[in-house]
Amino acid sequence: MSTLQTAFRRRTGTLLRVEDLVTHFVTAGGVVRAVDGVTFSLDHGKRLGVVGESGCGKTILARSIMGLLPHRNVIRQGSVLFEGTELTTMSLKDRQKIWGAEMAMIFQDPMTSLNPVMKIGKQLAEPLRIHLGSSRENARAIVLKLLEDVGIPEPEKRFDQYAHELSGGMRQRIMIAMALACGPSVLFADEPTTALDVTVQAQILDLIEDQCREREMALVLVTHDLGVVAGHTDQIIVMYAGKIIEVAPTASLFSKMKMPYTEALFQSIPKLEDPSHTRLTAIGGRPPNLILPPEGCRFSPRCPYATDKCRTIEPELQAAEPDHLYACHHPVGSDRWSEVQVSLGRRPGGH
Amino acid sequence: MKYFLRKLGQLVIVVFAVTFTVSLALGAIPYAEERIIAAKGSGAINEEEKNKLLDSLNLREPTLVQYGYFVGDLVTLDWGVTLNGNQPISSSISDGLKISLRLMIYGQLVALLLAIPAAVFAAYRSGGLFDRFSTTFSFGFISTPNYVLATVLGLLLTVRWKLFPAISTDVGFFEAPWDHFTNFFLPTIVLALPLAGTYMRLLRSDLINTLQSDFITTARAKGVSTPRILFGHALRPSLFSLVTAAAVNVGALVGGSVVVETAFNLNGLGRRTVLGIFASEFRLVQITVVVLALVYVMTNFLVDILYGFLDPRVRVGRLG
Amino acid sequence: MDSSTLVSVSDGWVRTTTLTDTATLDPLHDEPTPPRFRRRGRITMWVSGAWLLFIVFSAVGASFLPYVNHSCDQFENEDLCTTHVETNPLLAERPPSWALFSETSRPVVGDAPERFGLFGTDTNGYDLFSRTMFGARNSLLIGALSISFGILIGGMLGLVAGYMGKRVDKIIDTIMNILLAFPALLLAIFIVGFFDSSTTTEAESRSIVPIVIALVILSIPPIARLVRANTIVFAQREFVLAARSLGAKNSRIIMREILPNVMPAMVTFAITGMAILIVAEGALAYLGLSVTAPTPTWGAMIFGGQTKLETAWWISIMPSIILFVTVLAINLLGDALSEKFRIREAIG
Amino acid sequence: MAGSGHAHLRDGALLSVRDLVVEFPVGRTGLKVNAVSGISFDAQKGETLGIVGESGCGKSTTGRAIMQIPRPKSGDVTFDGQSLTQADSETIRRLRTNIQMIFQDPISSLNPRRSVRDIVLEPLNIWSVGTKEERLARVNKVLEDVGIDPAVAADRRPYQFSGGQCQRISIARALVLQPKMIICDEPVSALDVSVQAQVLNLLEDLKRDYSLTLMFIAHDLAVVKNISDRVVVMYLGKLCEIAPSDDLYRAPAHHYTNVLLSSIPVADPTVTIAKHRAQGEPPSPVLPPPGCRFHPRCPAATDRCRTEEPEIREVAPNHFLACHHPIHGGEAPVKVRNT
Repeated sequence: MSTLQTAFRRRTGTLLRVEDLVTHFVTAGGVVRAVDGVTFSLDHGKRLGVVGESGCGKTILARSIMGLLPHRNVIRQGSVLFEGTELTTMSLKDRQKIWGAEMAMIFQDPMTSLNPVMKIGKQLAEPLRIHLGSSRENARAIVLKLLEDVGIPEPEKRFDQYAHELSGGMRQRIMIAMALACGPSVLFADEPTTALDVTVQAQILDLIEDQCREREMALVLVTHDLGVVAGHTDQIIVMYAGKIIEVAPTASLFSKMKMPYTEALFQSIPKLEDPSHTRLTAIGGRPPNLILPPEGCRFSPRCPYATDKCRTIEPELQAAEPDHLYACHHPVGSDRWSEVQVSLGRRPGGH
Repeated sequence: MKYFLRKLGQLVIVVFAVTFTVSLALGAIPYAEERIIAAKGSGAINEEEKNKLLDSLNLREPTLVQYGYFVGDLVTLDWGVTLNGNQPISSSISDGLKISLRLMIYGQLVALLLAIPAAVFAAYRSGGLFDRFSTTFSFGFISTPNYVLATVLGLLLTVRWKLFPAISTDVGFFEAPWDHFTNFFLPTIVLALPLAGTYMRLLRSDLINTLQSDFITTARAKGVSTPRILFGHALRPSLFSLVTAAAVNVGALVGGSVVVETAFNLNGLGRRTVLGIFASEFRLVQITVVVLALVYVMTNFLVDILYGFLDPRVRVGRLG
Repeated sequence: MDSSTLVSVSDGWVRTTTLTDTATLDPLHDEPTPPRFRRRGRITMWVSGAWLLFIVFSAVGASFLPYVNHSCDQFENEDLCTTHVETNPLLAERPPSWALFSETSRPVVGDAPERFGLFGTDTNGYDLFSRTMFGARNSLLIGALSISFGILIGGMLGLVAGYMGKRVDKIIDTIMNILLAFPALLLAIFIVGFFDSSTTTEAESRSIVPIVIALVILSIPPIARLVRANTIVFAQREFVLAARSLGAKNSRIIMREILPNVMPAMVTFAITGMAILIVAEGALAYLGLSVTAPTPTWGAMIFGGQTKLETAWWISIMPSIILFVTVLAINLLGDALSEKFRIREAIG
Repeated sequence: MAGSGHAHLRDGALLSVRDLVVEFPVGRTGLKVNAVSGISFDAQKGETLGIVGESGCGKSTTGRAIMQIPRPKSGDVTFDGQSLTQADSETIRRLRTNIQMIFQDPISSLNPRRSVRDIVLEPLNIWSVGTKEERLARVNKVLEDVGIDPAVAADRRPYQFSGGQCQRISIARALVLQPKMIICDEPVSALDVSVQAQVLNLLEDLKRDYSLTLMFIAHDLAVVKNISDRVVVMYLGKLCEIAPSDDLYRAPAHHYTNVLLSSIPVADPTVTIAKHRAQGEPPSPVLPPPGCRFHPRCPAATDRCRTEEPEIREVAPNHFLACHHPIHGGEAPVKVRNT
């Protein structure tokens, strides 16, 4: 798969198909079931949001798809088809050809994601030199163009600077430029704005969105912030304790959420429209231990609607609409849900 | 630049403190005068000569004057002669320094050449077979005192198998390369192995930390090959402790290879100093200590500058 | 409040395991340490501990333990009985009894055995095993005393420098730099020589005091630096700030909040430091500058046999082996402990 | 906007901060960080005062300077009629117990080598409050109040708890001396949203039960709005805007506040926010811009802003502002429902 070819390839249809992906870690304390059977697909040029609290397995899911995991003490099963090629059985050498060229990734903390002792320009040129075999001068020209594209003033000057001489937002722009260098067909963005200030976060999210559109690049946006995915994705996956519990197009997830967990997550966020001192609806307890996840539905210990059925039988993903799946015995709008809403003194229906 | 000047300032303070202490130490030694006279051969010299000798040491002057004379002599290179044999102290020190520096350089080089590749591979597959193997060996090396190693190697390689000369002599490399090799091989190994163990463990654990940092994941996600990640991305930011340890060891090795020099009968600076102490050659010892302190301080100064090269953040004084 | 929070505290939470997404990830290799590796670590720890116990026990009880201080029952001839004090020329330089490959360099007289004891005998006919265990006394005592004082003084300096910062830190750091500028072993030699009250070369019985003082001075700078670095890390933690806002005084903060956190690093360092000091004492002894008769240290024994390597290798080699194994055991124990602390730290 | 002036100060406040200046040296370079450059504000008894701003704006430094850790370079901090800035160190030690702090990092806030009981008991031991039994009873009571069961948890060490629970323990430690005021320095930003809501609710409850005055420092505007009565917006060591929280969010008058509000991602895909983006990123507090410190990023900056520092003035009842060109008839960032 030469990158030059991909640049001219028509980008439609399924880009990535993940089937029943399992990623467990063997630790001294036991087997951590970080990702426990995840299935979804992503089309060319689409933007997918993966949302969940810390420890739900979203970051590990992204890295597991790319194959960027340690090689020992990891149990990985299932299949990842990228442009029809199986990634899970691919050798490290072949994966290294895809990393950076076809799939790129940016990370949460731009402070630590750049090599502190290597000049910015050299780091940026690296993927070009590796994957495209660019000459030094050629790479430099492309890098300067990239820096301009991601909105960095004085690219010539930045080329010879080190990461610590730049601000956080600037570093994240560098990371994005580096990811874009070889024109990948999908960008994994792992909490790209969590470490940034809110005004800078808005700029970076705009930048990612613009670049995805311009380059017809698919995006997997991993975040804990429902607000971030709401404005910047086409489709959303909600994860809880290593499982997908709800998948839906962005608009219908927010308007017709089915999972009590999604609902609770949404309600626990303080909102600017609400007057000051509005009582927040907190979710009791804390996310489960992934070594010994609860039986049945993994959210049942914290769920106000949980019944005995929830505690014993694990719900399967089912379709509310063809493109809206959820995994719950008593989804939002069900009888049980209304009953509990009334008993809690809330008005059932709507948020 | 500020960083540079600050380090230079520290250097001056240390040099001052060392020379001051050393110049005064003579006055504090019990029976210093008697010892000196005894060393010169007590019965053989008359009162006049005694007084001349003691006057030349300025022992009866006030402290600051003593220090002044000492520094003056140091700077003008007027170091005098040894009590015994009347060899100029400067030539004794430079002869010794030549041997000691050779030993130090060989020892460091061999240690680093052994330690760096081993540490990189052990860190890359930490917990693996090679890691456990090399960790065990490095512990063995660290736990072997050099006099024990010298004894054992001496017994096996020189006494039993007669592969190397029992007593090393200082033969220049260009004069007789093979003899040079056979003479310096054992002392070098005895110096290098314990060092290599220490270096390997330091670098290994730093590398393991570096390999866990985000920027390594970034490099992997770019498709950088494994050797390039290890040597191109991870090694340089992991060298801090190793460089520090190596610098400290420069000081320790130049003067502290006493044991190795004694074991292999090499007349290096360390051995000369020890013999000097026994022989009450205080002047020689004083000046040697100052020279060694200067070597130590200078290497540390250079290493501080090297830090700036290793990590550009140090230059702005964030870490320094 | 929500009861589920409390339930999850009590029911089966294996340590913390609020698995943050990145915590378990590390790119090129694996951590947390796999169970197999840790078990192996525990075995080395036990073996090292057992060896050290044996050495300490033998050293302390050397004068009455039967296997160290041989009873003379096994010999018909009373003269052949050797303990640590008696010289027996009949038994001089006998190889260890298992060393069948090694010939004795002295003719056998009377009913004296050709090979003797576990370690052989030295030039004076002392049993080397007994001598080694008596030697352990001085070596270990010097090591332990020196590191204790070193930790006490160096630790205090490091805590104060790290916590107070600014000028205090600068002054202490400069003093440490000056100390480090003196070549370590030469400094020790000088101090020992300085305290040597005899005017010239006649080495009378030298006590352990100057040696301990020299080793303490050597150990202070590295300890101070280590403790200082650790103190700075913890002094920046917010619980120290919290303690200050609660009105705790500096001394209380140093003793109650910082010291317990710096302790593990200090203990680990003390252990490896002791190994280094035992070796350093050996080096002094090797140069003829340590404790003198009647009971030698390991270093002196190794040095004493040096000239006999060709004819009676065991005189040097046997104490060398004991020294090596002991130092190795101490180092391994220190490493195992630091590993243990590191894991606990990672959890905390 | 570099707001100076005291127009907004009220009489009879529990805590009053006037012209606070805090500076730090930058390494040994001779430069200094102008962390807080002459700010004034106050908090009335029983009020929750929110302080919001981006990283590096000096909000945490302000909180610590009130506690005199470290002592500010200049300015006055008066608490309950007593000046903290003029007190000697022994008096400060005693006065500090009236104001307590909780911090951002729940793990770092607790000494890993002490048990939960020890941690909460420590303040009582420092001041030798009551008998041993009384102290233990008080510790148990406070732990219960923050939702930690003392019988189960008191003997455990911090690493056995989750972030949210550690934060509860920190709150218990702050409460045990029964202070009048608690300074909360980003207490929920390290927590997951579900746990964040628990802690925010807990703080509201405790404020009522213990009749506390709160100072709530955070970068998350929605969180600050939710808990505060009055909000102070800070930028690069200066004040921008002070107003009752509902007013501030309904009608921001300062361009910076407006930019902040419109930058928050809203968890509703049907809402489009008019994009008021600040240009670039906050400059370094080592070399703050002259005049109004926000002018290099401000969409409405004029030459006047570049040279003249705006004074704090009242633009609406109780709504104070430091800006030469406020947003007239201030409106919240336009939010448009698409459907």
